[in-house]
Amino acid sequence: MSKTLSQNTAGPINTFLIVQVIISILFIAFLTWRLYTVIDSGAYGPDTWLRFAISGLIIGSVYSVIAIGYTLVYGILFMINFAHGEVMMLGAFAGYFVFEALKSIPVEATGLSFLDSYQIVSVILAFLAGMFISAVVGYFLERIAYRPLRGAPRLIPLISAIGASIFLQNAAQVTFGPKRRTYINPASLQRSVGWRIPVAGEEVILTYTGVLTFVLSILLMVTLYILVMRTRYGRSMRAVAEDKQTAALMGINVDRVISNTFVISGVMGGAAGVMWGIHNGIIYHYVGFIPGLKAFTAAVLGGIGNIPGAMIGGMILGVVESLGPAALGIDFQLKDVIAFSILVLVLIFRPSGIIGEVLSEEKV
Amino acid sequence: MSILETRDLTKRFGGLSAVNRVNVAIPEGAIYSIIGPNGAGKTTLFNCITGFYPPEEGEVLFMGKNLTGLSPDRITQRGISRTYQNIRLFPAMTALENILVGAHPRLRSNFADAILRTPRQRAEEKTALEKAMKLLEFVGLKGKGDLLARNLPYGEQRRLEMARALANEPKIILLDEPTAGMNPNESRTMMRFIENLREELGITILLIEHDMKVVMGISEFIYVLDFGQLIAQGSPEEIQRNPQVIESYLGRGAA
Amino acid sequence: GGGAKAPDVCAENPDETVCAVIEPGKTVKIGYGGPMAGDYSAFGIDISNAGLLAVEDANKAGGVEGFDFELLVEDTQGSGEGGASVANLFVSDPDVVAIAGLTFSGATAAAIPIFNAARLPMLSPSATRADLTGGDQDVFNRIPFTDDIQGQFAAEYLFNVLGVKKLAVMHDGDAYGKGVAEKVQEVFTSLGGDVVAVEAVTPGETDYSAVLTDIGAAKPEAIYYGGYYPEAAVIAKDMPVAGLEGVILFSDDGTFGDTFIELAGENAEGVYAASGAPVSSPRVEEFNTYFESVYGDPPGAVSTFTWHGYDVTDALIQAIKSVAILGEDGNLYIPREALVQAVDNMEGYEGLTGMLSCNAGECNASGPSFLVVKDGAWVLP
Amino acid sequence: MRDQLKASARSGLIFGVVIIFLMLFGLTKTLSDILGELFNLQSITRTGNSGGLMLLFALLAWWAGSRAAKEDKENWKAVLRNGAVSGLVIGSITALFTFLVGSLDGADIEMRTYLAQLDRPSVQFLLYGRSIIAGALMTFFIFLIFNLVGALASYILETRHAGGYLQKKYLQIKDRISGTSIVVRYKEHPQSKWIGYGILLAGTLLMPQFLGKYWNYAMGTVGIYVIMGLGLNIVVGLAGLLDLGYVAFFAIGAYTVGLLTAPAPIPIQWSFWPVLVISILLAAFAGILLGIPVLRMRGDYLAIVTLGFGEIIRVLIRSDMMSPYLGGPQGVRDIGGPSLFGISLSNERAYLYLIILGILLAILLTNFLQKSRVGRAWMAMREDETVAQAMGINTLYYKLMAFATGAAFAGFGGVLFAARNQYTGPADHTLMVSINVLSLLIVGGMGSIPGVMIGAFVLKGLPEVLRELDIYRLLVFGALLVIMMIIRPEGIWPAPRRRMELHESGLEEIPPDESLIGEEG
Amino acid sequence: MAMLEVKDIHTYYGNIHALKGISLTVEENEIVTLIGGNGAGKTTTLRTISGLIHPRSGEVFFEGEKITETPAHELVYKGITMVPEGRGIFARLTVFENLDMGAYSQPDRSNFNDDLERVFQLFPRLKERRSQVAGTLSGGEQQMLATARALMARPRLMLMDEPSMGLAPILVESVFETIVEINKSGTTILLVEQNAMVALSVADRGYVLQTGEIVLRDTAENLRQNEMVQKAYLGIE
Ligand SMILES: Nc1ncnc2c1ncn2[C@@H]1O[C@H](COP(=O)(O)OP(=O)(O)OP(=O)(O)O)[C@@H](O)[C@H]1O
Ligand SMILES: Nc1ncnc2c1ncn2[C@@H]1O[C@H](COP(=O)(O)OP(=O)(O)OP(=O)(O)O)[C@@H](O)[C@H]1O
Ligand SMILES: [Mg+2]
Ligand SMILES: [Mg+2]
Repeated sequence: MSKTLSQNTAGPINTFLIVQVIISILFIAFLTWRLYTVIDSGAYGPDTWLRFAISGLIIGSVYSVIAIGYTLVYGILFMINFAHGEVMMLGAFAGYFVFEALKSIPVEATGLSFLDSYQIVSVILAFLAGMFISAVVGYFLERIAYRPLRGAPRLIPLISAIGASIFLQNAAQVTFGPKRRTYINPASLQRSVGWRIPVAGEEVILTYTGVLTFVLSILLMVTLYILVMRTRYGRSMRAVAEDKQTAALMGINVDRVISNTFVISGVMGGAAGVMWGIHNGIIYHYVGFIPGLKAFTAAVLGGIGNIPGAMIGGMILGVVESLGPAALGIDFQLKDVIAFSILVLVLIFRPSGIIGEVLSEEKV
Repeated sequence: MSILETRDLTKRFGGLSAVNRVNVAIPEGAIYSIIGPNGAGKTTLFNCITGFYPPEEGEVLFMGKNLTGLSPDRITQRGISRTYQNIRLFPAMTALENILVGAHPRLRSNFADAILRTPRQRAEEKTALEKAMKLLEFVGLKGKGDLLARNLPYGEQRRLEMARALANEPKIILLDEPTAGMNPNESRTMMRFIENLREELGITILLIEHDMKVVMGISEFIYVLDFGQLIAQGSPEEIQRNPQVIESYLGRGAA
Repeated sequence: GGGAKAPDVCAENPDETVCAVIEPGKTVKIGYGGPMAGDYSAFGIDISNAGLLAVEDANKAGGVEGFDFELLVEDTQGSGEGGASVANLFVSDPDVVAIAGLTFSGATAAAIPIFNAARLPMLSPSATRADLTGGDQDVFNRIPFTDDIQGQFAAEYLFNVLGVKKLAVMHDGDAYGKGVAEKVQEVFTSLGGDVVAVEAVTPGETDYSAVLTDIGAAKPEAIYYGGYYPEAAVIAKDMPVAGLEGVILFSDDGTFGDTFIELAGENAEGVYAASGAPVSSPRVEEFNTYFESVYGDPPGAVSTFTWHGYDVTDALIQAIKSVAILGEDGNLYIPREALVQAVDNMEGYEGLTGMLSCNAGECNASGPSFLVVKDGAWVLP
Repeated sequence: MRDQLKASARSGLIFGVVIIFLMLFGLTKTLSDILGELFNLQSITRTGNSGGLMLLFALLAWWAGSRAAKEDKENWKAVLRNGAVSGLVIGSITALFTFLVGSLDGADIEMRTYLAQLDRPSVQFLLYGRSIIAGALMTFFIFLIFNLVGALASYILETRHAGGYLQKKYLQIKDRISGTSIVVRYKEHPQSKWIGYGILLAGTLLMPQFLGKYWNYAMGTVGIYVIMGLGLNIVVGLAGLLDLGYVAFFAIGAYTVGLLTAPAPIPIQWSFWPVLVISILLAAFAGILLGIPVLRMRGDYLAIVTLGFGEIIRVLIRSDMMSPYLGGPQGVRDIGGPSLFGISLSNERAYLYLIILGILLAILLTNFLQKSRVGRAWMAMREDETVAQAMGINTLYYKLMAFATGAAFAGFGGVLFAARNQYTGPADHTLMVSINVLSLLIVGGMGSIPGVMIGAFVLKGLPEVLRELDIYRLLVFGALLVIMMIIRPEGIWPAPRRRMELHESGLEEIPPDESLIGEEG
Repeated sequence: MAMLEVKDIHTYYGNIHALKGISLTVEENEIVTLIGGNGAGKTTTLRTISGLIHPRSGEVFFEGEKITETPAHELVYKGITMVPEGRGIFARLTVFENLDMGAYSQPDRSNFNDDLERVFQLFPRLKERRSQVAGTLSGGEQQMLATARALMARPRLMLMDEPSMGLAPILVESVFETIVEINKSGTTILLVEQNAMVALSVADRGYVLQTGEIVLRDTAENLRQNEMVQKAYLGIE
């Protein structure tokens, strides 16, 4: 059982470790010092901090949902599904088309479009379409680009995934055109409209789209967690993750489980895509790439291969990205630097991520 | 004087004391065995000696010097080699390359030598290769040097693993179940081979085994571990008669 | 005019590097390089689409001496490497006589030395980095106003006309946006204004609420954003949430265009932008209609440089016509040096984007006009 | 028989869907134009070569038909039946699609708002410029008829043993060639491989003389990626450390040469050669520096952290904070090039020679390292880190060495790259560089030097070759990457050792191998 | 009709010809053992029967039904389970979860508790450790778990690959006692063993494999007396 997850936990002390620790301590000292100066300077009022937190949590929740897509596939095949960001992008487009179509259907009774007349139904339809399309894409992705490579060395499906990612991105570009599109939301989900919370004499807006995104992500993740941890189906997934041959000997159809994993991860990706569209409003063929990369980082941060890890990793990444630069008094341009530094720092101390299982090295 | 000695060696995993205040002492040139039920801590003891696990308490002495806390590579350089319960060769390297890796601590050429192909490096490579060939022959794998380790049959992999360990020119070699998965005939061949190691190369041997024919056949002295603790030690005859050992390990049928 | 001596030059130097020789049946090629795939492909595709129309128009009108024009469109991916690669591709083709590009300053910077060595005149629709013109080369020209000019005008407008005293400056970290933004910052400060925050965003993202929140804490009266419309739209969308309700968003000509309004929706109201787009005229209207009928989107919708794309190609075609000589052997001769000079000294060319005259590489020094979004359309304030 | 029909229908379905996607991508037009030009077919509509389109569809149908015929090769009735089923399925799907598109278009719905390729002319084109019904019917019958033709043709070829005959002929010819004296002598005398190398080398050295400016430049890019590929081969292929942030060292090389030879942003203008050495050393040093925090990470954790490093470097280069020192988004211009005895070497050809020299050096080094104690230590580490340490190998030291060596190669590549373009900027140092280098390793065949070269050509040269395809360039490239992995997972020219392994075991039958690059972990 | 019938199977790993025409039968309620040296093809035979790999030629019948190409996961539902070589426990799942996986193929969950009781009776040690993570069990315990898990699928034919490997002598005894017990309760067993002596003492019949071929077939008693077997596999000279 030499999974990549296994880490040499109890190793001998050596000079390099000491160097690492020193670097880390210096880094933490630097962080603390910056944080102190920023807070001390009083540049930000409580309303600002709250805004940072809100924005971080919302984007974090989307990262989490995407990250789960990575984690599921990784957990079962030990492969980075590089094209997952594109799966998400296609889901976002599907949702977009649903909204567009519904907007063009007039409803006699109300004099408004279907989209504005039946808003809840419309949103549900958009999510269903996004999840469905992404699930289909995920399914075929596995069938075409990954299944023939089952059992090949791990880098090979990785390259195949990169190829698939390039393909899907460009396919979307040529079919949908290169321009960016605005998600036309139903009336009550207008962006920048929401509850206004008075904080320290200022009004902080908590947008409906943001709340929808956040609540929906949590709901999706909890459902999925229950599915994986509590049901027979989830157990079969975990068994396949551990050992495919033995799983087959238990009567589990390994191929089907893997296909289903891609479908589920596609569903999550599609949902994330539609959320992204509804909350952020702008989509184009490249829209999946950066969130995909971030979400994968989040999955690793939390401990790849496990669902709560992806959730926590996503949230932390979102919050660090939104709060970090301000809290440390660093340019926002450098937020990725902060995010990755935190990742390195975490991995130095917890080599399997924040709540990744600390597996012992195979018994020597 | 004993070549290898542990003093109150203790290794814990969480609440479990896998090795608990174990004292063993192996004289130079001897063949000693460790037996004990599954999960008794035998392999863990090896791991502590070879530096894979830092022990919580106690120390390991090798030729009178303290090894505790050194990293595995340093310990190997001092002259301790080992094999693994489930063979761990470098599967995609050839048999010869496996042995040459084993000789790593005995070679001196460094990075600069490699880049510049200094005469010193070339000479050293040549002698190393000759020695590796000899070892290959010694373990009966002559002519199979260019095969990938993973393509060798099981028994030959075991022997290759030993050759790799021997390339380090060790003073003592620790063997973890060298006859596991072999039938009685094959085990006997392995026994002869181990005896040869000592006769021809003068290497001290410490051995973990579940096959009583092997253990009783070649060891001069046996330690018995159970639940991390030494419960008995003595000559094969003594051990075979020890009621505690029979109770927890041998079973009545074996007596 | 200047082409009178050309046959002699070409007769003396039958070398293709001095005179392009187009055999009958072949086309006179103009090169265009821009990002055709990937993140910024909208620019390359849109600009080259406009250029293709210019070529089509020219060919309908009989080409040059019966020879057809052709626009070669190549992908630079917007990077320096791509720019150099495409430049080498073009200079390897003896039938390429001029370059309607490139798009993006980085790619252009890498391509200029190559074109300079090969004596291929360039007329860029969109490479606006100030330092591209000048240096020891004379092939590079462009029709958009430079970043410096735009920055100067914008800062003055903000301070003098809009009466802004506390300004936050943002940009997208790319050469263009950053160049303009820095100029704005410099001029605004020198005018006596107060720049309360400077931040850059990562382009391509669709959520900037955090960085805007940070800016909001500095309580600016206006935000100047240097960059392109996709990010500007995100900024406009995220400003209310970040506590920047009622703050003016002021941007550059990379933002101007209907797509910005489409993307930002009602958040676009009250946003200012500089415009190099043409003032409406019958000719422009005609072009707009035709372009939309061919490509589905109106000009300015996919990128803001559609008209520029048409103009540079057409201006080059005119320049080529002015120097090309039909030889007695039926070949078309185009003296390269004369063409470089012709583009360099272009005077009074009537384009869609206005009257263009080149001076040391700058063909449009008139500066931008500023427009504001009212009721979903760009209008003069 | 039911099974056969089902299989034919399924194959038809797949073909149909793929063809619809081709139409959606607009690739049908590009391909038809290429075909039309190739066969000099008459164009019917203004927007594309309809003759080419028919030919394209006919060819696709032929292919589909011959695939359907494979279901039962013995019986001509079955062959026809299967071909017909497949043809019917493809025909009706595609005809339905064209019909639908045509009707929507006829109903004055602007489809381009959603599907960018379906503008009016392309719809007309898909209907061969005819009415909707006629166009759809034509599509249907082309597929039906040519499916049958394809099926019959493959039946005749196979059963009349024409195929077998051809194959026999091919083998004969192959035998005859390998039987000729030169080849035999070549095989008998292994030292004669040096002659082969000599010829190859001479060819390589002569090549720049015959290539034009553009291809000299393009080959130069390929060459730079060969150097980087060889470097990454040490890190990933030999030492087994999955590094996705390789571009960081490339950037360090490029920027060092930029900053130290260009007039701005730092007013130092040293000459090229000493700066080359400094850059390489600096890159190697950076390799060690970046190596330290990630030493104990394995596998994909290492991958994502190194990827992070690459991004950090790129973000820093772009950032306002560093721009006074690094030039920010504008990059560094007027980078100095090499000169020898007062002669400037700043032209594509001279650079290509310099790059070839670099490659030779890199190959030599790789070879030396691979066959030394160091190389063995790396391999052992890759195979089983724990045991490698138990063999007396100081794995931390060797990991750092691997990072440093790989980084030095990348730094070298970066220097050549920046000096040749006389410019470098943040856009040159994106994640795609790392991905390209890694992909070229895998595509070419990990651990094999010819493989690295072929891989570099495929990854950096193929997109140049694919320029014909306009906006489909990257689309096709992505698809090719996937296809290549599926049909040749071991790479195009794998190291003999890996070829041996992957051919010994049928892929689907061996248990999943969780190691990085093909050797059990 | 024999319960399991294997007819002249040839199995390959890529180009390696691992089984060169193996034929064997197992009758209901028998214990049949395969013995042979390292690499003889014992494991491969079991893997072929259990559907993990498929033979290139030859046929396998289970209760008269042809199962040559049936994938492993479907065979479990037909009543064949395998205790794989090296135990193949799910190291990160708990003992209980492992047993639960064993019952994956059982559509009727109502039997689950009964079955659990039954295997806990057989292996009281597992009951003590039901919530321990399986990867931390000792070798002997892991072997018990693997066997117990296979029993949870209510197999009619159980394939066991070297169940005594790496076990302490005292455990070897108990493993074989268990095997006999399982067999008595109505499960047919095909057993692969290195420990030929013990294997032949519990088995009814046996086959001897050498480099992918069957060289001997006989009753266990006769094989024990066979000179060649004694020499090669029993260590008797
Ligand atoms: N890395 C580890 N983490 C937690 N527990 C461990 C670890 N390694 C060993 N153990 C536990 O320590 C005990 C001793 O294990 P060890 O492998 O030393 O046994 P052993 O005597 O070699 O047994 P066997 O004969 O089965 O090989 C066992 O209970 C085992 O589960
Ligand atoms: N995954 C594999 N890939 C390639 N060859 C294999 C594989 N598994 C087994 N073999 C080969 O097939 C042959 C039969 O192996 P098998 O494992 O069936 O032997 P065995 O009798 O079970 O031996 P052992 O007693 O060692 O378990 C051997 O030559 C072995 O090398
Ligand atoms: Mg052990
Ligand atoms: Mg076996």
